[in-house]
Amino acid sequence: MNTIIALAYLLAAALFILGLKQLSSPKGARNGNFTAAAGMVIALGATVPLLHFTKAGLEITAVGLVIGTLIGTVGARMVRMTAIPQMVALFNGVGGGAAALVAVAELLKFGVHPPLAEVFPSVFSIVIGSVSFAGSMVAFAKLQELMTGTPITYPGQQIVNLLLAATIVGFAVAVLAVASIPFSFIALMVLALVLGVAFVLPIGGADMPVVISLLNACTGLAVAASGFTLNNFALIVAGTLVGASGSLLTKLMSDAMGRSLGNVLFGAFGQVRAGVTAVGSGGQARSVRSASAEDLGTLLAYSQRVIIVPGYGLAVAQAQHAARELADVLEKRGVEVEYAIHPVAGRMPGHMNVLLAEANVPYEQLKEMDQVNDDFKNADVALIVGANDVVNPAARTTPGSPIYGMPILNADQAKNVIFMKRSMRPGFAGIENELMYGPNTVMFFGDAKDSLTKLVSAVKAA
Amino acid sequence: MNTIIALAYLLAAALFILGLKQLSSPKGARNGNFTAAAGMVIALGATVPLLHFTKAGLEITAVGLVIGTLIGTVGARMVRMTAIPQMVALFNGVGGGAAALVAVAELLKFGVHPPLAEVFPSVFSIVIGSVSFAGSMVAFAKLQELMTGTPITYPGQQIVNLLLAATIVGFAVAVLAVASIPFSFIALMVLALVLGVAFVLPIGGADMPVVISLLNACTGLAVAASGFTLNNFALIVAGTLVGASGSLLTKLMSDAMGRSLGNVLFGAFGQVRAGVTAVGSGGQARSVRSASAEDLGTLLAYSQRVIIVPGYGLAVAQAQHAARELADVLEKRGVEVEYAIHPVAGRMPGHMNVLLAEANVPYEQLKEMDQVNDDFKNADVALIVGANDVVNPAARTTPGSPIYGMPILNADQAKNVIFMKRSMRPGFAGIENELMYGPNTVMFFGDAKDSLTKLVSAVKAA
Amino acid sequence: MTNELLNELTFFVLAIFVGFEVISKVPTILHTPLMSGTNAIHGIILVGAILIAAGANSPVTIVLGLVAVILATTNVVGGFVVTDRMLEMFKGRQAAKK
Amino acid sequence: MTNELLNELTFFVLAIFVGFEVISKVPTILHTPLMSGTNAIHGIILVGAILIAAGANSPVTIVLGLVAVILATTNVVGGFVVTDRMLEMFKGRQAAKK
Ligand SMILES: NC(=O)c1ccc[n+]([C@@H]2O[C@H](COP(=O)([O-])OP(=O)(O)OC[C@H]3O[C@@H](n4cnc5c(N)ncnc54)[C@H](OP(=O)(O)O)[C@@H]3O)[C@@H](O)[C@H]2O)c1
Ligand SMILES: NC(=O)c1ccc[n+]([C@@H]2O[C@H](COP(=O)([O-])OP(=O)(O)OC[C@H]3O[C@@H](n4cnc5c(N)ncnc54)[C@H](OP(=O)(O)O)[C@@H]3O)[C@@H](O)[C@H]2O)c1
Repeated sequence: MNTIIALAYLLAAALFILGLKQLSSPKGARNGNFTAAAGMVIALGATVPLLHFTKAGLEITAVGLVIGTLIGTVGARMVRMTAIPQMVALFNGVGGGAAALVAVAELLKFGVHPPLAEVFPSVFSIVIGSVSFAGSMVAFAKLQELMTGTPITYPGQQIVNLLLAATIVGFAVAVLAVASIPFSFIALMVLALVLGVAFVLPIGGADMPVVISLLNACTGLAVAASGFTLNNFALIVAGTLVGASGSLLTKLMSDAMGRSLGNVLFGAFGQVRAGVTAVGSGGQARSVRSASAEDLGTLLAYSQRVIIVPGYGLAVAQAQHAARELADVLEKRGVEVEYAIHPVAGRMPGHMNVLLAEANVPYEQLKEMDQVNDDFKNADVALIVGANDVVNPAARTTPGSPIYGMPILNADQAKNVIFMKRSMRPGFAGIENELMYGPNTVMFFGDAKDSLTKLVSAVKAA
Repeated sequence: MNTIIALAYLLAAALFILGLKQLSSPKGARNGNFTAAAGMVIALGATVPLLHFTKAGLEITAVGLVIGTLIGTVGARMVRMTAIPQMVALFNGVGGGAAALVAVAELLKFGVHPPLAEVFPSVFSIVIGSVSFAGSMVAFAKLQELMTGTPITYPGQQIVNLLLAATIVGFAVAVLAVASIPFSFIALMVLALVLGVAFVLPIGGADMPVVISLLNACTGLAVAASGFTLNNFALIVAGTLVGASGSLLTKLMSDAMGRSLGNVLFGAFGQVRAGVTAVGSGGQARSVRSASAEDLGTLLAYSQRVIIVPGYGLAVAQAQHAARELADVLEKRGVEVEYAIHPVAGRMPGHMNVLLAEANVPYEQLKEMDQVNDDFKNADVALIVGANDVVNPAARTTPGSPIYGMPILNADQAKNVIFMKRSMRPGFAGIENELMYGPNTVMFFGDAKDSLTKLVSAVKAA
Repeated sequence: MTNELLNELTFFVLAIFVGFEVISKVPTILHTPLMSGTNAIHGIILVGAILIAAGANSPVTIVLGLVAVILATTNVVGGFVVTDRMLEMFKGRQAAKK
Repeated sequence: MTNELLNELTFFVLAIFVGFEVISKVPTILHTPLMSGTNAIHGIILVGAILIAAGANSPVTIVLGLVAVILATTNVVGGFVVTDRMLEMFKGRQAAKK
């Protein structure tokens, strides 16, 4: 029996690995998710013979599985595409919470002097799991706009957080060394929850994807630690896989934003303030050109080549279908249409791809930054829909700007630029965009979806 | 103590993995080799406490280590760069032999009825290790030209080999099931040695690199199997790492040659014969242009852009230094010189890179096929030095040719082609090369090194 | 260290290498689904949760077990379903491509 | 199966994944050095060879042990040295690059 269980766990681990591998290539990604799910089913099935149910145990297991399945399915099915980041945060948080609870329950079994080899991973799992839970909940709240997305800061914050972390470490060491108060880990858990909140509060809403990825990796490690406590192979390997791949992914994600992880986690304050000041001081004195839907419709209809640059505003306005519609009517008139996808357009990497895919935009029209950047100079129109930072020429021209050096889309090289947004307000980075004042730029103010719909009619009429 | 040994083995395994990782990126490759060597030292050191020396045991261990170190160092230091493939074959073979011997010695310890869990991996190790040993020796002999490099075939050969393999499997099953004759594994070993020879004989000398890589992976698996017999973690993990990465590498190598592994291993006969026939029937009737060193020197000296295409003949003639010298004198005259490196030019992937690097050709002048292929049409001269198949336009134009579809260097698009080889004989694939008869092609017959030296003088005189 | 702990440590180390290497070539566009997919995988904590819940015999362990199972199940089910929803889009694009 | 065998099997499976993934991005130009480097690593059989040789107490085991140690040592030493020679060239190129 034990042999079969061990082999089943091994098979599950292999399926998780294969699943991850497939998930990281566009062709196999969806299968990869199934493969990993199959691994999960096998691991759960193999666990059944290990269970010795009490009466209450059987009941709560069944009830728990049903409730969890309901919440999970409904939550995942109902969520709108734009709300996926916060959903992932939620699912990650509950995993961390579960890991912490499992570790607590396991520790309670050993009276006052549990063996060190059990206490150490348990304490780790409790602390990290709780931080992950609380942090994920704050990330969820920020993304769901239940609380402000701007960094919440106060003087001496970093010192307070540092003290908090130090207290936890001290407390953990005490638990490890003395371990005489059975409920000390409950206190540890509470402290860790506070730390989780405090850790995420000063990070801006737009950086949440990176934070979620980091907390995801943390949950993985907490799960692996629970595996050490329970001497369970499946938990150790699966948790470690997530911990390792999640850490790498976090780094890849902050790289894709052109920033270091440290900057994302701890640099929010200064940067945003500077941005805000810059906006306050500069701009607004100069005037911009704006135009009517009819004029722009004619311009578009008689172009040869149009490149659409989607951004966060398109996501917020749920304007992906309208964009697709505009592209369709333009193509019917023989205009060549492409989408220029900046890697960090929107609020998580891949955001634009997912949204435009949802609107059935053909794959070949989606162009990555490197592919498309040389094409702008041959484009008649660059149509910027709710994007801002990713086309800000300051990244190329203004040393000292917070986004200086970040690779951007060369929309400014197009013969005409149509800039669609609701106002002159800056984008996520909080800095002004010279492109709005460019000689070839025409502003078209309004909600992205409304504006695009107007353009569709205008093109049809042209 | 056991804890320390286990941790040391784990550290060694981690170093092997890191070493492999570094070895597969150009920047870290040399460090990777050191990292892996450090892992080896740690693994060996950790083994010392496990040893209980008999008097004879101490002596033979010491003597063996000294002799092996001498052979290894001298062999590896003395070998010429072009002879590296056969050296790798040799070192791989002895590893396989050692694995087989270790398995035999371990099996001898268990009287007549060793437990199946010991016998199975031992038998595997004996068979695979012996095949690897014998096969590698044949590969060595072919590459060192101790025997003919052409495939050795006779009617019904594949059937004979199949029967041989079947006998071994049958015998192995008998050993596993009955295991009553202690020396039956010696017989198994002898049979496996014969199979190793028979397996490699029908494969052409030029395919040896792929064969060596395959046997390398086999040795890795044999070592891992020995690890199962000895219950030794270091052997299992290191052997498996080599087995897995070696298998993938074998596939990558045959991919780089544009052929399937099956074709490399079993397809030699037909293909080569067809090639030979093709040559016998076609060609030779038409005439080719050839020119004097002086004419060619002038042509080169007054060119703007020369692309050198090195091939196997350059390696054989050890002409890399002469090529470098020619490039130097040309550059002094302001001629732009580049080297076009076909991935399978020579007789092993990376062969040309290694050779040219030996001659201190600057890195930037080495261009991979994809980088350089579009440049040929702007080149005044394509100087082909001992290459043949990799510039054969039949790969593009002649469906049915054995190399049809293989990506080639577009040397034929250069304004002038200087084709340096000793004769009109075909290259490795045994098929004729239309490019020799091309309107812009001039042949320059002779040993590559002599010819290049002549060209150097001619350019200086021009 | 016990043998068991040593083995577990070994699994841990090897899994770290696998985890790093296996995703090292992921394109930017797959970052979000990959994050979501790994998120579902750490739902394996459900195995731990039912091990705890099954043996629950005191009010404290019953509460802990029930909550742990609910949270972990939500993680597993929600994680895989939401990842699949995301990737469905990509499939749509592949189909569109053909 | 014994626990030991199960653990060994697990190491084996995880090592397969690591082996595959870790070299999956190797450029063509490094095929030969990589082959040579992995070739040196399987020289780890030397650990097995000295385990056998150390305890040799009969003519048969003495011969087997001696030959095995010689072969395995040649594999290790020759393998690493020849790989280093090959890679020295690449270093030369890197230097030239600067
Ligand atoms: N993708 C990621 O991984 C990621 C993660 C975290 C942070 N970020 C950051 O997010 C930014 C992404 O750049 P981006 O160009 O996509 O976005 P952005 O710079 O934030 O600009 C979005 C623009 O859309 C406009 N907008 C908002 N709602 C709109 C609506 N309903 N209709 C029309 N326009 C609307 C806003 O202007 P109005 O208010 O005037 O309308 C805003 O200027 C970068 O700074 C990046 O570093 C990205
Ligand atoms: N790189 C790999 O991984 C690998 C492995 C196995 C097989 N291969 C195969 O090897 C071939 C490589 O193509 P290649 O163009 O490099 O070589 P090739 O097609 O074999 O041609 C080499 C040419 O060099 C000439 N040559 C020989 N010795 C010479 C000397 N001393 N001086 C001057 N010329 C000399 C030969 O002609 P003469 O006899 O007339 O002088 C021959 O035609 C491909 O078919 C490839 O598939 C490659």
